[in-house]
Amino acid sequence: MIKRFLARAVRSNEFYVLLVIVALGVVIQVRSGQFFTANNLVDIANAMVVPGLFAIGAFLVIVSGGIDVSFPALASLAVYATTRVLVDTGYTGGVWLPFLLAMVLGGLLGAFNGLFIARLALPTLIITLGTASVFSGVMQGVLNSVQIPNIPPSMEAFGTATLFVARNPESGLTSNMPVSFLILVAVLALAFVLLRFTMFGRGIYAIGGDESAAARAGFKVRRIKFWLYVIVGVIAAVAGLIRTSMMGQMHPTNLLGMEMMVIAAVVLGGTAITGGTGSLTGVMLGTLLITIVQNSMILIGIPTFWQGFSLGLLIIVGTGISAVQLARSGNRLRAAV
Amino acid sequence: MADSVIAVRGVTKSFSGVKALKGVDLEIRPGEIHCLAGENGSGKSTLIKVISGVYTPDEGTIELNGTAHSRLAPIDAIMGGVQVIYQDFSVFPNLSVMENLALNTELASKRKLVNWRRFRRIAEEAVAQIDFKVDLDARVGTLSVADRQLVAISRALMHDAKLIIMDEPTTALTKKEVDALFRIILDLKARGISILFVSHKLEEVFEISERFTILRNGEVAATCLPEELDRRKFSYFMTGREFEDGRFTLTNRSDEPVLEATGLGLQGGFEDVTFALHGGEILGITGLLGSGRTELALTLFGAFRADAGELRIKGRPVTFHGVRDAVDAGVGYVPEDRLTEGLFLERSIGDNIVIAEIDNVAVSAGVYDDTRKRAEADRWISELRIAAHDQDNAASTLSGGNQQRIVLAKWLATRPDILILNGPTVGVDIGSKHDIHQILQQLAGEGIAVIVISDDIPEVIQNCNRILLLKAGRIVQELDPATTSEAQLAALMTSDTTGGQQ
Amino acid sequence: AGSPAPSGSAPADGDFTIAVVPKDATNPWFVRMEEGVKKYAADTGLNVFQKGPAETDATMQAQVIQDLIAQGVDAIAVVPVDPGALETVLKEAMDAGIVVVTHEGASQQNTMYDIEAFNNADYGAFIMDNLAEAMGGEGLYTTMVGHVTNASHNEWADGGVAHQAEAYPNMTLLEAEPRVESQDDGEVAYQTAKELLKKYPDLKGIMGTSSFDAPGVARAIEELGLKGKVFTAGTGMPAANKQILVDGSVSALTLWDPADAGYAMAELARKILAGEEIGDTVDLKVKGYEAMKFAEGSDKVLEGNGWVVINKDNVDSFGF
Amino acid sequence: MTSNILESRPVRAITRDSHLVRLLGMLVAIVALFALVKPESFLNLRTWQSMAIQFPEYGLLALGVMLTMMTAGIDLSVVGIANMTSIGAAVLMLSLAPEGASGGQVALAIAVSIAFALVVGALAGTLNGLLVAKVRIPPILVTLGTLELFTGIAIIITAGKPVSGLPPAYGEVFAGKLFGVVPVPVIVFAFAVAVVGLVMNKTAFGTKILMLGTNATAARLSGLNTTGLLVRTYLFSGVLASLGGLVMLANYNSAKADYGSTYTLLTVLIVVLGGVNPNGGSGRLFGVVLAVLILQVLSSGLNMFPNVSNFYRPLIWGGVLLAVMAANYFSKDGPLLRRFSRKERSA
Ligand SMILES: Nc1ncnc2c1ncn2[C@@H]1O[C@H](COP(=O)(O)OP(=O)(O)OP(=O)(O)O)[C@@H](O)[C@H]1O
Ligand SMILES: Nc1ncnc2c1ncn2[C@@H]1O[C@H](COP(=O)(O)OP(=O)(O)OP(=O)(O)O)[C@@H](O)[C@H]1O
Ligand SMILES: [Mg+2]
Ligand SMILES: [Mg+2]
Repeated sequence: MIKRFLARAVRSNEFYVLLVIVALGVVIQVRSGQFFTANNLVDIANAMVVPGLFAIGAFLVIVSGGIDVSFPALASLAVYATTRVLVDTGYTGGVWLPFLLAMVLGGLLGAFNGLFIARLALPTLIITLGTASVFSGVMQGVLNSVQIPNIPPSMEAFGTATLFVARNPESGLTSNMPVSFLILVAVLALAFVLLRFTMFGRGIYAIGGDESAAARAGFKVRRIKFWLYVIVGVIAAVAGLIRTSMMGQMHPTNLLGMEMMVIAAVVLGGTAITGGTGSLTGVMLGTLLITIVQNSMILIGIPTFWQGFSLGLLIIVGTGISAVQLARSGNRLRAAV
Repeated sequence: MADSVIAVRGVTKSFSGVKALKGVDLEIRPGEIHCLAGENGSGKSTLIKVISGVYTPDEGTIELNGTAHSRLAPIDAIMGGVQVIYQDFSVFPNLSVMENLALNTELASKRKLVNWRRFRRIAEEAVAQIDFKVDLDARVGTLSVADRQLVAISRALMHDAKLIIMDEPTTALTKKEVDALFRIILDLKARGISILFVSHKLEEVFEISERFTILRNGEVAATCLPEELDRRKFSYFMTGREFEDGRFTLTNRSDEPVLEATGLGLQGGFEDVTFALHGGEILGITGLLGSGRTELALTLFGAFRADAGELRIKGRPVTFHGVRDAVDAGVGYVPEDRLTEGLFLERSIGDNIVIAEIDNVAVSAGVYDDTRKRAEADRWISELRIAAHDQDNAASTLSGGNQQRIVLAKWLATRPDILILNGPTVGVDIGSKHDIHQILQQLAGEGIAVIVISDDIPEVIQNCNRILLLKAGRIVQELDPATTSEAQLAALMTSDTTGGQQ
Repeated sequence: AGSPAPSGSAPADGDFTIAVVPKDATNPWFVRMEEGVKKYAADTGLNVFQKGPAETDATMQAQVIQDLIAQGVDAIAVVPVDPGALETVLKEAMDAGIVVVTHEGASQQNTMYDIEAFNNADYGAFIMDNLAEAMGGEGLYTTMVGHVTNASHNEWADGGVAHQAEAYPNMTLLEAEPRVESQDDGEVAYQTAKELLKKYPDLKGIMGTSSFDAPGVARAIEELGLKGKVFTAGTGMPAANKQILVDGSVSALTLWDPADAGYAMAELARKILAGEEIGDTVDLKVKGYEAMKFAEGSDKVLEGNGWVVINKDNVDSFGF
Repeated sequence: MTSNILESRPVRAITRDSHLVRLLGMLVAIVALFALVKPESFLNLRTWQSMAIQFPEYGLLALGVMLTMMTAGIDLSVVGIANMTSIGAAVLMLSLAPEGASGGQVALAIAVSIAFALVVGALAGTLNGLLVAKVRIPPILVTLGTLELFTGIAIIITAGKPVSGLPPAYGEVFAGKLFGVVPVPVIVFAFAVAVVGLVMNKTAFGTKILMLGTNATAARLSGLNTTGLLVRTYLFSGVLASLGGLVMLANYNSAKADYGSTYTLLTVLIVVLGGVNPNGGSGRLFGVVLAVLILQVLSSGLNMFPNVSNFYRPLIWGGVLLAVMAANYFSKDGPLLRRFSRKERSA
């Protein structure tokens, strides 16, 4: 039983990512004595919230056989518009309205993606490249976006709300576990339930496995794709709103350019870029790994100038290890042919 | 009570000018096994898609359980008890067997949530119907082709099917598996379920069918009972021409062997394979799926590196470090699955033909001579009588038989000494099959050494001068086709049950 | 060579087209600058407009300038993303007879004049003064720039470090990490500051340069419970930073009003076009730029004294 | 005579491809539009020269991305390669020909540096190719990683500062104008297009990479050296990227780690607008060239309207991409439908 579990683990990508994470953690610990401290772990959790949410969205799309590069632009536009409207009207009410507004906008923009993608049988990379440009163009051109220094007080309060405070007894440093971490957990749980316990979720896997087979089986492929992009839009908007709230300011371009790193995290976690397979566990591990790397350069003691180089090296080595391991344990014919 | 499950009347369907179906009539009675035959491109798949509601006919009606429809939605067809098992089975390779089995049922009952226990129950019920033993948690992508098909059949049976349509269900199956499938079909018939099935394999068609509809160029060439048909008539209805299948006679055997394998082995594939092949021979290698036949072929072709034994070509020991080495040594390989392993569907017919020898149509420094390339492609198009209007068209625009000829042309263009064909006529209609056999015999006559790997028993008996029987990775017997009957060979192939699937 | 396009054939009548090219425009900095440019257009009735690239990218900025040259504007006033990258295109502009002035581009070769609201080293020194005051003139500190590729930020930081060496002997620069990057991103500034403070418990100050730095660092200080123990200073706009100034996370920020700089650039360009002499003490008609002086040893770089300090007492008095 | 040309194979190949026809129509339409609305600025030699200086930079990078995308891969690292190699060339040039060097010395230094840049570009591309073909990491991850890696190397070498003060001869030649009219960058671009066109249409290599992109298994089983092909494709892309870097080096008379950082996604956008299928196996050089021109004309055209902020640029580019793709899709006779009809998962 245990042997079987182990044999299975060794064949899974997640296992190698976990190994890399542990190894990296040990290196950081040795170099700085600061990795396995309560407050550092909380800091990493904190830094993971937004990329983690994006990664869940990106994962859903990749499982369905697509690639979405529009979510940062989508989130920026939805949250910018939300914040702009609320600030201009002097909104002082609860945080539910900003969330609601951003989610509705995110859903609408996602529907825009979804319409194109469900309607045109074109590679989603092409479509989302187009819509990403449109979204950021609308934000920067039509809405004339600028930094918004003061956000509604309820958003600000939400951004600083703390679940608990982790204190490092040695240094006395305190790190706050943000309430928004709960949202990551909740979205993760919802995504899990969606994928595992709804026909819609199984449809996402089915479409990623074989789209025409899915249609023949009776899945409403277009409808599923449409709503998938709506959901991803909503998740992205939530991520954007959290980022804005936590920063206490709206920086319209803050999220742009994150897409590739998020997709890298998802694939690093073992999701097949060709669709159909992958697990949320892997996604979280992949995101965790990238987050740790991005936020531990100073702890490891990598000089500023070497940080980009190190990040690149890690992506290559990290993905290389799992690629080589998978090829080794994988199908022989595939490896040969 | 209607006397037909489904009746198609005067159905016409065209695709941007091409008339795929021209006034087709077809009637299927309850509990009958009906065979739909026709050459590649004659409209069989189109007709099936019309019946299952995937395509809307341009003209004509479809009568389902007594109600006439001028257009049928897929869901109407399903509700009316029509189930299709597509050629690719339409399974989800990334999902478990259990899920593959249960999804359709759950979708049909419009469930929104997944209950894994119910999934398992449905799946267990599904496999029980045909007594199919399989690990319900295995991913379908890891199953053998035959098992995948059984998944598709079990799944189809879950829907109170009145009619099950199978588009070339036996293409990827070996004899033993076909027999198993036929037992299932007969069992279904006994339960009053009608079967409409498409096949290019004559002997099977005659073995099981109770009635025939033969399509030619989108028209019904004949609807008749098996008694009214023999092979000749059948081929004639399909192709509109008559031909004689000639047995292969060895005329040009070289004195020295061109290929010698001694104790060849591959971990997990085959072991201790020893044989010699002379120029001008057609060597048949037959065995069930999983007997190591494909691994052997790929090893001879350099795609796998043998772990044991020795390979000699024209007397010289060789070690292939890859396919290129084998090609350079004069070996050609027509793979099992032409769509995924042989063809570049979206590329032009010309490119598909010249790709393996493209470096040889180069004038200098990698710059190739377009005129020569085109001439070379045209040469093979006419030599193999490939029905292509223009070599610039994509390979996907051709029917199965012509596509297979392109793969063949690709290797003939390299002027090989040894040609290995893995399932040379899988899914190819009898007209094309005949032509391909002619070509193979002619090649052998020209002195090329040919290996035909096939479990199509008449094919190996008719076209080979020697047959090696492969079981569980070992050559168990060498047979002389002249003295072996089809029935004997079939019995030998399936005799040892341990030689079955892996 | 070319001639300055159709409209430029007889520009002496004073009907000039002047284009101001900022680094980008989401940054409130350049939005504010555009206000100055618009005000200048309104004040003078000239065709003066701001046109920048969609992102802070030297190559995009060069392309905007390329296109402006092609359109034959009379003058181009640029805030270079990267002076080096613009040398070729600005030379081309000048060869085409277009008046070129720059702002924040002291190292630019191919410009007629460069306006500095102040001397970069002095400005850095001034940020350092703010930081040193907060730190009580002693302790370990480091510097943060938007990007290590950003020239001005690095000059300010260098100026600050040089000034510290001279004026604050009890302060020391963190040798292991003398310069960190915020990637012009408040979130990165925040995460980086947290990491720094974990790894170097003795760190007492972070000198910011980009307007994202100090607010991000302040967030980290606050969260780590180090308020009053660790300090930061830097550049920032009043409205955006009101809160951290008022609650004391940051004692003072420095800035110059970009609107004034935009106004001054346009005025300088007009003066050159009109053939007026540009010399020491030239008056660009806006506060802080009334008596520009050539920088030491330069006949191109004009320095004003346009920076201001914002703190919790005056933060409300700016109106932007 | 003319009918002969019209019926010649290449011309027929273009007119048969409705996507190309549509791109061509679009280019003509926007040129006509700008010429009508802003004749005085648009129909001006200077405008066209200005465009001819700008697009070769990203046009060269897009050519490499195109090649890799034809093999069902992608190259996100082109900007990193361009900057790394141009910095390498600049540093080398400065050390070989310090200020005051003789003319001959300068010429030699320039030649050696260019060769060096091309070699480094080739090596960088080879690294990408090996990681894709040998280690079998998905190309999108490989090149994202090496983008960081190469940019990182550029930062390490320069400490993030620009490398400038190159011998003026370099800029005079490579950012100059042939006969005072035709900018040299566009000549470099035309040269690269010619080479790529020749390789794609006239060599076995071109056919092979399209075949590889169509069906990698079939390619392997047809005796193609797929590893070698992939490595050579990424190598080719690396060389083109370094050529782009050399053009940037001339245009800005300096090199820096973060030049052109917005080009990464722009090149991908161009290549897919040009009709290359991200799943590999199809696409035409001519389409990509048209896409480069369309984007350049649009952006230069927009810069002629002071009131239209450049922030509309992405909006318009994205809109163009979506519009062209939708138009292709809905014209059912278009071959694009079939071109993209392969399942996405076959990527
Ligand atoms: N979607 C389509 N678009 C255009 N033409 C089509 C389409 N489907 C079928 N055809 C054409 O219709 C004709 C009949 O095709 P069909 O697939 O029904 O043949 P088939 O008898 O199933 O052949 P095979 O034995 O190869 O499976 C062919 O000439 C084919 O080219
Ligand atoms: N979308 C399509 N457009 C044009 N022709 C098509 C299309 N789909 C199928 N066809 C044509 O339909 C014919 C038969 O198609 P089908 O896929 O059923 O046959 P096949 O798989 O090639 O042969 P077989 O089924 O015998 O192995 C072929 O000529 C094929 O090119
Ligand atoms: Mg068919
Ligand atoms: Mg078929």
